[in-house]
Amino acid sequence: MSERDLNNTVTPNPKLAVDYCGIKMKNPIIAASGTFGNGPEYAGYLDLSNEVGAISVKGLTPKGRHGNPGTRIAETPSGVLNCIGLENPGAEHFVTDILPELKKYDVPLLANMSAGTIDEFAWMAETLSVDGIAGLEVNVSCPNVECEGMAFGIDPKVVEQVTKSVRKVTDKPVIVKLSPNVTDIVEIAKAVEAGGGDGVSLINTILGMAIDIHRRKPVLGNIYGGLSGPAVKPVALRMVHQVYKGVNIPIMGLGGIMTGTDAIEFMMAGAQAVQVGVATMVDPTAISRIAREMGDYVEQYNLNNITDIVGAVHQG
Amino acid sequence: MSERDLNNTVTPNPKLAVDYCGIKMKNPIIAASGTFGNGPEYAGYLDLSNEVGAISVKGLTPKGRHGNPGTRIAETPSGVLNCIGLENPGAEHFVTDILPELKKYDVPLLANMSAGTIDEFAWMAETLSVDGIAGLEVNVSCPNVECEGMAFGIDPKVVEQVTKSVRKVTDKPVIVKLSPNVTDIVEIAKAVEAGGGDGVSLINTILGMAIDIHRRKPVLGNIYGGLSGPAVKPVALRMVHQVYKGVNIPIMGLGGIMTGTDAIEFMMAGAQAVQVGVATMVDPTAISRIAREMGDYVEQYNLNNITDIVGAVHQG
Amino acid sequence: MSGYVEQGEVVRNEQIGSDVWIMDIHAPKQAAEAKVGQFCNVRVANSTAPLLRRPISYAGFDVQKGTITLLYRVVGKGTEIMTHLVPGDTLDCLGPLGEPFVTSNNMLLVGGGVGIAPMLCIASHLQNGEEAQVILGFRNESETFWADLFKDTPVEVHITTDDGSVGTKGFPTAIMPELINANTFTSVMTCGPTPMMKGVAQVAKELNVPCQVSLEERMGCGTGGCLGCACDGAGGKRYKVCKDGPVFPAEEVFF
Amino acid sequence: MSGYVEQGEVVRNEQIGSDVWIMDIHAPKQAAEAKVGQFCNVRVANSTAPLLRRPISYAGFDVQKGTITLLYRVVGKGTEIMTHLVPGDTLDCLGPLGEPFVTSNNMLLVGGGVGIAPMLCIASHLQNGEEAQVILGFRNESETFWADLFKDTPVEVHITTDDGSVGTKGFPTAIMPELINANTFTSVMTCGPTPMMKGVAQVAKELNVPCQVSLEERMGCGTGGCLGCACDGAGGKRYKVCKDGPVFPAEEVFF
Ligand SMILES: Cc1cc2nc3c(=O)[nH]c(=O)nc-3n(C[C@H](O)[C@H](O)[C@H](O)COP(=O)(O)OP(=O)(O)OC[C@H]3O[C@@H](n4cnc5c(N)ncnc54)[C@H](O)[C@@H]3O)c2cc1C
Ligand SMILES: Cc1cc2nc3c(=O)[nH]c(=O)nc-3n(C[C@H](O)[C@H](O)[C@H](O)COP(=O)(O)OP(=O)(O)OC[C@H]3O[C@@H](n4cnc5c(N)ncnc54)[C@H](O)[C@@H]3O)c2cc1C
Ligand SMILES: Cc1cc2nc3c(=O)[nH]c(=O)nc-3n(C[C@H](O)[C@H](O)[C@H](O)COP(=O)(O)O)c2cc1C
Ligand SMILES: Cc1cc2nc3c(=O)[nH]c(=O)nc-3n(C[C@H](O)[C@H](O)[C@H](O)COP(=O)(O)O)c2cc1C
Ligand code: FES
Ligand code: FES
Repeated sequence: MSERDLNNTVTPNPKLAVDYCGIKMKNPIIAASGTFGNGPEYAGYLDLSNEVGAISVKGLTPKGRHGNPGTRIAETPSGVLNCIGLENPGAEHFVTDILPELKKYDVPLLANMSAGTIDEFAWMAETLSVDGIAGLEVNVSCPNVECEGMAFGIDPKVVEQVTKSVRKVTDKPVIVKLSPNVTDIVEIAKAVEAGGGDGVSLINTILGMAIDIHRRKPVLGNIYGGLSGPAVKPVALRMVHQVYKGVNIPIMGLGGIMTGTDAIEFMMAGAQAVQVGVATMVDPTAISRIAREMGDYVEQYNLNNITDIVGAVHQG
Repeated sequence: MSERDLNNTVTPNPKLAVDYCGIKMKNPIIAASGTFGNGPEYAGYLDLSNEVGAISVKGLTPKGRHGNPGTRIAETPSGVLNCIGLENPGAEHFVTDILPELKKYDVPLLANMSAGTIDEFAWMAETLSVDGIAGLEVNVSCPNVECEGMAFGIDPKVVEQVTKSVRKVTDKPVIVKLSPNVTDIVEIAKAVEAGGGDGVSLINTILGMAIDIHRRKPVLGNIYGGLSGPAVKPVALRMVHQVYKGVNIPIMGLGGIMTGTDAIEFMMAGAQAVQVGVATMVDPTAISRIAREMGDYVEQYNLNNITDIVGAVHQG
Repeated sequence: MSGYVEQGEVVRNEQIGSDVWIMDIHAPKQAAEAKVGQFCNVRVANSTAPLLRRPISYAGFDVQKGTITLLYRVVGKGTEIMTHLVPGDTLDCLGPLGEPFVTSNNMLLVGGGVGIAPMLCIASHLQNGEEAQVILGFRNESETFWADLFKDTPVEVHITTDDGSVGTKGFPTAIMPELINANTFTSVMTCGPTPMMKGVAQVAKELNVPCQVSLEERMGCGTGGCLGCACDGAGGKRYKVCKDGPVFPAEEVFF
Repeated sequence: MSGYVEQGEVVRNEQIGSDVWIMDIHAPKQAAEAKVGQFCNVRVANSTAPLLRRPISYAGFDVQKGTITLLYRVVGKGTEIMTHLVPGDTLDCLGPLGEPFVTSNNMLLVGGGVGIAPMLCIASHLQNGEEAQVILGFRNESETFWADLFKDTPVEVHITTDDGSVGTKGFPTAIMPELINANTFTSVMTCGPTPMMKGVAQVAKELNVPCQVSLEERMGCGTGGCLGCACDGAGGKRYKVCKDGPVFPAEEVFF
């Protein structure tokens, strides 16, 4: 349907342009991993090359995965639980069969990657450090098979090791995506900094569950799932605010952003850029709408650039 | 307005009666601390003696407190942030001036208590172990003044010490109310068990924040606040489910319960009783409505008692 | 004193100013018991978002018809949702809540913005032997609908506007001394932006007329249970705006 | 292929059974492009609760009027909210989504419960040279409104009920062999509870008629972005019900 192909029809607002660790984005909004396919699924809804700051592709793992069986999505009050289980075709298949297709869009791609061991993380980073990938987003919310399946992301020492191992093998910007299921998020962000990470993105989903009282069973096939959407926004915002005070590497803020107002809250809390996940599930054009709403704010307050507001809430 | 005094007008449903650590409640619903005044505020809305399982009084501290200045309440998607700051008249004032008034209702009272040091916790427990108090609910989400203001509730060793110190000085059931702002809630619950606690209640609020993008300031006077309400229900439910597997002491489940269905979800996840907070803020009659809805479920499935479903989701 | 949770039926919902609406709701228990200065707490949607109730003062009540009247300004999501209600729709209203104004035989009412609503309520419900005059403060002539609301009441209306396009230019305090000197007011009642109320209370104090103010505060419950609305009172007292107020003697809360 | 986000205007919203409603919505882009078997994803409230869209199959569409028709059963909060919409209200509809049925010259349609909706859609939109018969499976005579929906279509209707109160007692599969033997169907299309569809596909396979099934799965986005609706396909393939389906050749998903 060529008349529906929106690409290269929209002029980006220059006041929304941001540079995140050298990744040049036309606006500060990244499509969050797992909620935007790999991008082309949304080419009929928005102009990928001009309306989307960057795309974090569906989480990749060393081998392809079918993900979890049973129900994978449940709605909760102002939130969504998911237990997709990292369904993906594997990193190599991605590089050879999917990435070439994505290159036709003029939008930076983040390779969102998970693995089961530190060595696998390094292998993933090497495999994905190819032309067409603007940066690596390292998802440490996945289970560490060498450590009783505990998530990598809950232990600062492990996070530092993962970061270092990835850092060693790539020249791409390394952004570590933090798990919020921790007592002290700042400690984890500091570990990323210590490990040579270029940035942090937060938050990934919060572990939750839902129960079907008639079947007396968990709603999700996997029992627990990850909570995201507007319900988690206050928690995400607080963590961004804390991390901004604790580290010097730039932050991508996310968790429940549905509107330009929400995105601006994250930037004021300290995020250099934001990601949008569940909002796209509700409205496939969400990213372009949010960008427009951010543009309206820039106009209203006569800002030079949207990044003028980064960390604003920490001042005075 | 005597015609509005609802007390002793309702016959409780015997199939909802529960015994929690020896505390006999006419239904499994406890009014959560800080959301129900000390009870009498709601005597015109529901029959405190027959429609409310128990009341956890507004959090008490050794000395009276004015709480936090500035805005203390903010609405978030399906949630509420609060930073009341434990405003209360102090434990001694409570015992001498408030408790006598509360005794005219035939409803068990939990003394919800916080303190700044382990010794103060013990002092609080002694002070509040008086006639008319059915149990102590030990709130460990408050800052530990001996430990850089870190919340007591995030360190299992400290939680065990607090529990022990309270246990030593009281014969009342000791229920420790857990903070969800931790990596591993089970470890904390186990610390309560090890310290001789009779039960755990969870969850207290999740740390969050909200920002006013026009004022470029946090909405709350205290910057951060505690998130509760339906938004947090999936997280609370998951934690109850985890703790049920990890300890043998009974659980009070709470966090976002608005309906009988929600309450039943918590009991199926493993809670012996539930607490209701924000729902009362939205509807002052919420507890009686939720109890009725639980009664309907008992009828529908022809249960002997609501406690038949405790932990049901763990079976098979 | 407790309120009632009533599933009120919307009888009228009309826009009267650029962002101000008036709503009549059939809520007979509240209509029968409400007093001037009290408020009701409305649940704008049967949803968890918006979650909390919105406090709105009674702008009037009619025991015969069993209706209450609300005057509301659209400022956010909750009040926006209220504008979509049409006659026949249900609106969950909790009230009457809070402490009312203690009326007296000759009152000077001073309202600013939507703070005019409770002043209208007093003006519409004068008891035998009570009389009143009202000063309305608003931005400019586009807001004269506020004054029109008083047409059916027996009170004399004085207007001040920020730009002088109607009435006297300035704030209500500008004309208070003159009015107070020319009359024998036994009390001043005020509701509006805090700086305005502080000014009004100050002038009243200087001229020795007892003043009552109606405070606005973020509320959690509106029923005294959450301490979300606490404020400091004179002499180290602690008040709950929803329960001990919203109406307070000025000297109890401005000190 | 992408859908359109349309702020549709509700034209009709009527209850036709104890818990089943029919809604016409002015959504001209979808009306123009929709194909039988596709669905639209409706956002029932401009709120974050309910948050996700609800997938509903097209039960019909009218290019001239620019309307789409939905037939929906009230099962939870989202569908309950839909019942409150009145003509003139706006409903955010995203569609057309998914892969349609591939029609053929002589079709046996088999629908159970609300799975009848897409069968009605096929029956109402037969192309030149296409004919069809339909088997409707429902509980009892209280549900004959399902059959009434087919009155304006040219298809012959066969009924089975669980209790035999109307039509043949039993499931649709009970009368399939007889009908297939007496006709020359070139395809079977089915939508309804999974056990029913599996039975239908089995009978069709035994009698050598190609069968297409319309799957139902919990969806996150409906647009292929979240993998919430994934299912296994024959030969280790992975499908997304929202994008590769909801309509599949039976042998691709039941194996
Ligand atoms: C005792 C009392 C009486 C009031 N009477 C009236 C009246 O008669 N007419 C009228 O138009 N307004 C009145 N208000 C203000 C009214 O409550 C707010 O305008 C309204 O709650 C805004 O809701 P929203 O969802 O549209 O705004 P949002 O900004 O989206 O609301 C977000 C949250 O903040 C709260 N909030 C926002 N503004 C205020 C405010 N000014 N005061 C208290 N809470 C606020 C809301 O209740 C909600 O919890 C009164 C407030 C109080 C405390
Ligand atoms: C492709 C497709 C076409 C459909 N066509 C129709 C139709 O034409 N008519 C009709 O009445 N129903 C149809 N359904 C089912 C319909 O989507 C659900 O009944 C509806 O989503 C229930 O929403 P609720 O809020 O009322 O229920 P709730 O149970 O409160 O919903 C909670 C969550 O579960 C999801 N959900 C609940 N039941 C189902 C279900 N059966 N299938 C998928 N998701 C579900 C909801 O979308 C929501 O996310 C279709 C489903 C799919 C996948
Ligand atoms: C369906 C779904 C799939 C997701 N898959 C991934 C993934 O593969 N990798 C990842 O790092 N995060 C994944 N996430 C988390 C999101 O990228 C994001 O961190 C989270 O949803 C919070 O943002 P939001 O509230 O805007 O959705 C997924 C989330 C959802 C809802
Ligand atoms: C306004 C407010 C005040 C609270 N005060 C206390 C308190 O004093 N002590 C305490 O242990 N918890 C306090 N809490 C937490 C609640 O008791 C409860 O743990 C939390 O709100 C989650 O339950 P809910 O979602 O049902 O409200 C307070 C919560 C709110 C909203
Ligand atoms: S708003 Fe809850 S005590 Fe006043
Ligand atoms: S529902 Fe999201 S991919 Fe199908």
